Amino acid sequence: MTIPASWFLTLAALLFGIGAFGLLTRRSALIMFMCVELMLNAVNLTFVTFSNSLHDVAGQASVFFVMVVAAAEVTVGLAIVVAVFRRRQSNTVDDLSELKG
Amino acid sequence: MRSPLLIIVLLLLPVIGIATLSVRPWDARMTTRIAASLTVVQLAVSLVAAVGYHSRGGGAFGLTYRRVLASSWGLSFDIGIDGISIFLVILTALVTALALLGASHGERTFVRWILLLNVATLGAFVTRDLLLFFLFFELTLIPSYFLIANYGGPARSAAALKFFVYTLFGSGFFLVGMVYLGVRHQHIFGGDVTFAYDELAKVALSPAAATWVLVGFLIAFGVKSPLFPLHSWSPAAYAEAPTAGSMMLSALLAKLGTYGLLRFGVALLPDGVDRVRPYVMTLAVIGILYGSGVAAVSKNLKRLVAYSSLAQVGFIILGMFSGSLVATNGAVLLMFNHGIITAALFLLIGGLERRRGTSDIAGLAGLQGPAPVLAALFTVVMLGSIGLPGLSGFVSEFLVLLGAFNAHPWWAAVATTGVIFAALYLLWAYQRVFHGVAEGDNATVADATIRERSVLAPLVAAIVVLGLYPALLLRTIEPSVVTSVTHSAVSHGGGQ
Amino acid sequence: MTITMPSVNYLAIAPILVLLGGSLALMMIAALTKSRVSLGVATVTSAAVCAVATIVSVFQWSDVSSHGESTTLAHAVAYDGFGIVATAIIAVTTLLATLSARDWIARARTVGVEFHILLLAAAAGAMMMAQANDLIVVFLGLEILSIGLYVLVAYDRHRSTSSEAALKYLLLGGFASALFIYGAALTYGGTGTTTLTGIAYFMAHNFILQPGVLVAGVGLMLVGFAFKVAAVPFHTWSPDVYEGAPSPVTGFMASVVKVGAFAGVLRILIGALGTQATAWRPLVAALVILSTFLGAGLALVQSNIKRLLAYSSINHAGFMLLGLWSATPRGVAGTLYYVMTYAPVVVATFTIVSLRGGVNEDLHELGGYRGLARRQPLLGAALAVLLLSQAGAPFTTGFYAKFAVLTAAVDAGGAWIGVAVMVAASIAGYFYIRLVLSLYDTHDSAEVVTVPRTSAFVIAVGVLSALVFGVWPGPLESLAQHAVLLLP
Amino acid sequence: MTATVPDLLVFLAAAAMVVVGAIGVITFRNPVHSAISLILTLLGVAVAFIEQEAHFLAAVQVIVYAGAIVVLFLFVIMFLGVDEREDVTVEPLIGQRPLAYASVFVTVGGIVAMLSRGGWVTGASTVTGPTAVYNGSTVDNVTAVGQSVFTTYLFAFEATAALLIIAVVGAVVLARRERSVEGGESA
Amino acid sequence: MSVILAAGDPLYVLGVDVTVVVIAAIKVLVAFAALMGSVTLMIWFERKVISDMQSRIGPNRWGPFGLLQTLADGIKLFFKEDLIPAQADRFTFKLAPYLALIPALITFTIVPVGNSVTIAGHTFLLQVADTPIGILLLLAMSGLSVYGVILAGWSSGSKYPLISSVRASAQMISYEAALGMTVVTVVLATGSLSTHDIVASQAGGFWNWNLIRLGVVPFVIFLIAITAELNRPPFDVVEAESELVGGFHTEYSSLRFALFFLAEFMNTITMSAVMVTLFFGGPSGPVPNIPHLEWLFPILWFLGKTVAFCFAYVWFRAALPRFRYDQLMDLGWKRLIPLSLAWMLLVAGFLVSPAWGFSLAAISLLGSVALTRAFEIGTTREVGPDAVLPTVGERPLPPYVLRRLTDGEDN
Repeated sequence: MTIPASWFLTLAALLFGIGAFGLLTRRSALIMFMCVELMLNAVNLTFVTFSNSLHDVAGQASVFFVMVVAAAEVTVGLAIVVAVFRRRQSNTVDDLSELKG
Repeated sequence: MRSPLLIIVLLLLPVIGIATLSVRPWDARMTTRIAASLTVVQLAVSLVAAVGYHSRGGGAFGLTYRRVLASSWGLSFDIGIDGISIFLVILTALVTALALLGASHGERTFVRWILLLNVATLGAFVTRDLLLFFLFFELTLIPSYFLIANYGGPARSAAALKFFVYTLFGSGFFLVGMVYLGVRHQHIFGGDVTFAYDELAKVALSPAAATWVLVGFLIAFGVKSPLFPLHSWSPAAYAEAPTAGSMMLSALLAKLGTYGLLRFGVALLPDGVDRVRPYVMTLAVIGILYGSGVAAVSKNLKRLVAYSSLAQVGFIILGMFSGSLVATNGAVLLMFNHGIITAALFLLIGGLERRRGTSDIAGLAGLQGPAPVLAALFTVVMLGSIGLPGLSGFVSEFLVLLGAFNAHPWWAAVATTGVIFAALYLLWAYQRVFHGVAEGDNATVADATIRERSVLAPLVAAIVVLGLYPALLLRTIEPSVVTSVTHSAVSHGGGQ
Repeated sequence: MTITMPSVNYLAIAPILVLLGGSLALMMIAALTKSRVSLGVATVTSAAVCAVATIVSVFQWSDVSSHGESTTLAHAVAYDGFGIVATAIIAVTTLLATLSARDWIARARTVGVEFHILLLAAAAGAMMMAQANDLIVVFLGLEILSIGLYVLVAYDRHRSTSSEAALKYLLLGGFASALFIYGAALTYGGTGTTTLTGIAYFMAHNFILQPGVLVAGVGLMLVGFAFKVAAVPFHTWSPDVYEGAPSPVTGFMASVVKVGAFAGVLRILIGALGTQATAWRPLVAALVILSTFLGAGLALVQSNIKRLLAYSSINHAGFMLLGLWSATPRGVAGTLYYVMTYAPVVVATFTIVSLRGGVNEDLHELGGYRGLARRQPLLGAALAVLLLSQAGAPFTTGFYAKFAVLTAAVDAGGAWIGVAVMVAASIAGYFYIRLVLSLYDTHDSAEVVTVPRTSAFVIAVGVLSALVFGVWPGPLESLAQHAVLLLP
Repeated sequence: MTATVPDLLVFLAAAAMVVVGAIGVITFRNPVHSAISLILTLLGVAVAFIEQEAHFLAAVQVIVYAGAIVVLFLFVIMFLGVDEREDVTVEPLIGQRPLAYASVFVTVGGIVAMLSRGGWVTGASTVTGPTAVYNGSTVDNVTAVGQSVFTTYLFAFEATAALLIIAVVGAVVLARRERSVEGGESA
Repeated sequence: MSVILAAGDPLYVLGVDVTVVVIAAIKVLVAFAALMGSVTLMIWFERKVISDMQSRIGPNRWGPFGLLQTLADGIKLFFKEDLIPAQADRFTFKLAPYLALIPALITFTIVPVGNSVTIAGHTFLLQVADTPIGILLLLAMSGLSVYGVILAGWSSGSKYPLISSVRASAQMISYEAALGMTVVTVVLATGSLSTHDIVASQAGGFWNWNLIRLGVVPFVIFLIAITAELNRPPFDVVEAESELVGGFHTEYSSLRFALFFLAEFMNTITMSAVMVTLFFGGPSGPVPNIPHLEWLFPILWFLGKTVAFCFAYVWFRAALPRFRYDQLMDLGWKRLIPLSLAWMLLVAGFLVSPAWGFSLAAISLLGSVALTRAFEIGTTREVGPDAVLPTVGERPLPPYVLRRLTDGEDN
């Protein structure tokens, strides 16, 4: 491989950080979900990079499971957003006024 | 009778009482009767056990029984009595019985709390397993908290809270120190971790570690006793608690602290004692002076007794930490004596409070006129507390001071002023309350009832008898004190 | 091209299969019967399923005792005493939660067999975590558990706080999962395998000069777990979610999540990465101190019992982490004992909270508990015992739990941390005892709470477990002691 | 293997897609724009996968993420009509944003530093099974991943079944429209 | 990196030099040009065939048989005013047509048009790229192709296009699963994802075609699903003129509209080609022994088959009424997905052994019975009378309270 693994790992860490930052600062539930997806993608990239540099297929198999989890999480998450939204016309977390935390 | 069964019976009696009272709501009279009769039986059994133990002689534990409950934690049901604990057992039974007879209004839950406190205290006195001791030690907290918080005076909540937080806070240190000891034992000797007293006595800690553990113990037991800077919960708690609660607290729970300090601190950690001795003795002396001083200016009889207790406990701890055998004997004796005297004092003050609705000194005057017998009883008890020769207080305080003086004259000299203070403030208080002209409600105060007289009689008798013939206890106490001190000396030497 | 399928020891995964099978069976019944599945049928089925799983774990125990530990399914599943005990705890707790939920469902009229389907499946997820021998399996178990819980939290559709709590839980849960799996990825990079025993083998046979990747991985996994068990400073979601979720679900959450998560984290950090303990212990120590103190401290100022219990649960998480911190077999046993005794108690507590809180979960003010014991002595006494057990009162299991982890910590050279947590415990003790005292307050404001029989059973189990094993701690102690973690 | 320059270009392209897309996700005010941005990132990651010989995953990445997940996002956004703009200039909580900056910076920096200190990859090669060799014979990536999933990760694979079922049941429970009567047999 | 393009193509085996790059570039260009050209033809073809079927003449003014009509229309669209609605989200509005077009172009790269040929000493496949993930690219691109529609509809800032978007996304997700599973049956039979291998495995006569080998069912499912993905009639609820006034492209005009149009017809051609590849042996067919022209016949076979499918699509449009939206969903979820799943199991089972095959068949049968019953029950529950209970606040009263209220007495 001509591209060093470190580049990809740094890219993944950066992606993870951007996702985490978005999750912490944005208030729209949907965008927060998307940030979770960004983070999971960073994880996938990390797994694949390690898999490639270790010449070991386990990392790629792991990515497969992460993807399944991401899909399941999104399914349930969006269903909850829909459930919340049906009761109240907003999707920003701050507007969830009944729970003060 | 030297069977450990006796001790188990001792522990079971109050449990039976609690169970019986829970069966159905008896009326107040019946409730008191059931509970009191059980504790009287308990007293009798404890006397039998004492005789059985004494007849065997020697200072080691008797009537022992051991059964492992949880091996990996080193928890075992390990009981036994020796010359130090047996009198505290008797004291527990006696004070509980008198509290129930003399100061109980027969409310069901109240009596159950008293009985629970009894079994917890008793359990702590008879166990030889530190973990089990801790369990009982902690268990006392719950009933005493509820006794204060639910049945006490107007400021009971704050007092109960202060009491609870202080004690709980302190006991954590004991637990950690104890666990450290047990773990060290395991590291040295292998096998399961153990908290058996005899086993832990073999552990030789480094002086620094021993000091830290002892400091932990001092915090826990110092709170309970109370030792000077950790005492601030006690006046409020003693003053706010109902009479029975005050009796149990000052006569029994305080002894739990000093007993723990003697048995697990002084005996197990001689290296630590050597290091902390000057500080602890200083604190004890400060406690004596401070307690006496504040007692002198107290406007309330209960607070006065509370502060005088602080001073008395100062003597006990001074004796234990002086490193002198004589003083230690005196300290053990003082534990018993103080228990009896302070219980009697609280009983009397409770009687006054019941009659007059207050225990403020300002509101009481000239009671000697309408209530001569009460005054007489008060006089005897008070004199015992002051340490009048011929009464029990004298012997023990004298032994403590004597022993301490030989070893550490300066501290003893200062502490002696505490005795003088005690005479001052108690006599002054007596003068204000009983002398003078009785006016208003004070003039119509009823004299001691038959019940009060019969309840106080054994206490007064004990004060007199032990003053005249202290050897009755001392010859049992001494071998055990010697055993535990030599015991520690051996381990001390063995560890080097 | 031949593929060798891994051998399967069905007994090893039997409880998981039983729970998933039960979940599936309920689904089938719901789909294929004309009338709606009655609450009774659903409750009895899922309770029976949990009971069967518990019984199966007894057989597993004797099997492992006689044949020793092993792994199955290509080293994905560990078959050891630790896993079996954790599995059994989960099964029993789920059984209690099912019964506890029965009355809530009946009262709240949120009928639907889906509740039980999700509950069983989530419990199966927790079991997977408990038995996992692979980072990916831990992750999947965690997700099955979490996703089931997200839905269960939102289950009360008549109350908007329920779904809002679920949303909050989901977002932070997703964050936690991402952190965990990122940590797992880095650990994979550091060791070249995702199998826990493989990692342990790698660690044992290689001296790693620069453990940077591993340290980062372990740290991230730990943070992910800290989120899941709501350890401070990753706890912010928990009071809101505890408050918003239906009370029986909160009970399930407070118990089963902790069992599963702690089983997983013990396996990973001690079983696989025990040799790296020096790297992760400082972090755990920080979590322990912060959780115990802030949990206890913030609980003091709560006026809502569910929030109070949430902070109390944070405090307990700190204690459980103490066993992890010690990084010794004794610590493992201590944490296991802790979750074992905490689980039934907390489920029973939330059962009472559920009964008291009313259908709309709007009666959770602490003031509403004043005088409860005066009016209903049995219920009040039960709650008092449950709270005292959580406070760590002597002669309740709560005390031994704290004692066990404390001993482990002191044994591992942590007398200082022991002192610290005991101070926190005394703060915690204060808010428990204050609540207990208010139960016995003469001020009589408590309304009469009707206690249906199933709830009464759950409460009784919780109380008796705390008291009986408080006086006679031997059996559970030896169980925890003999539940050995699989090591390569 | 091919020359370095194309690989470099591909990497740069992938990195640009990933980073620009990710920044877009967290800065766009409109959720739909964020979603489009997300697609860009996902495709970038897919390119990075291809660059690292993970062809199967690259395809799955596009199919699952871009093909299903983002479509689901868009569906919900449009279904609920929540595409109004969110005011990102208002701070959610006082100090939350600087805190987020700080914590994320520290975390990412820490991870990168750790990775570089740790020599990036320290694990042993081929513990589980090589990427392109299985049972001694050379197979392609798809086969290798497939075999790994059905052997090493068989249990995990079966567990995903439970995961997906629970997700579907959960989604149905939550999204099911409330009807005024829901069975009366509970009492 | 190169592997993704080169898996089965002998072109890259000997390394990459200038010639190879040139050949690859020429392949791309030829494919692009051919596709563009055929789209214009396809549009003409569709209009002409439909007019014939409806007994009309159809376009006939420009060029022979009106062949240049499409070109004329294109020029017209090119010069029309480019309108962007005021409510539109401008960026997305402009982006959407390209998102529609690009996947259509990329999908064609995996279609083998003919067998390999040798030019200038280089043997190469008549296929733009034979990737190892081959057929997965089809799924990926069909997944991406929906974005054009969704985003176009949403960004128009108008109601009908928005409904169209929602429909498109739901429809896409619904049919993707069935599509995927039929593709898996093909992959199971072949043992490879590469389209080249898929075609190669079908060589040697029409009885080897996947159509026959796998039973006709996968093909039918694939045809239905792909038609739905293409939004072609009878599944064109997304752009139904009579309901949604054209759906997502209502607000589009000029060149952007032309791009959508282009994409749709290009997709039709590509999917016809894919279907030929997957089920009809691709370019395989009898090759007469004519020197130097062997390479031509496979191409002709391929073209012939593809045109047949193109005709079929046109025929559908002319002959079949549009599905209702709920029918479309029902068909996708309740029929196609279970059926494709069952068939996939069956194929997998028979590939292992007949015993497995029959037992899986039995299981599938049982499953289908159960499913039928579940659907039945679900339907009856849906239509059951919605009794209205009195409520306290938001919560219905518990039944026992209700019973008391209605019975009027307290037992």
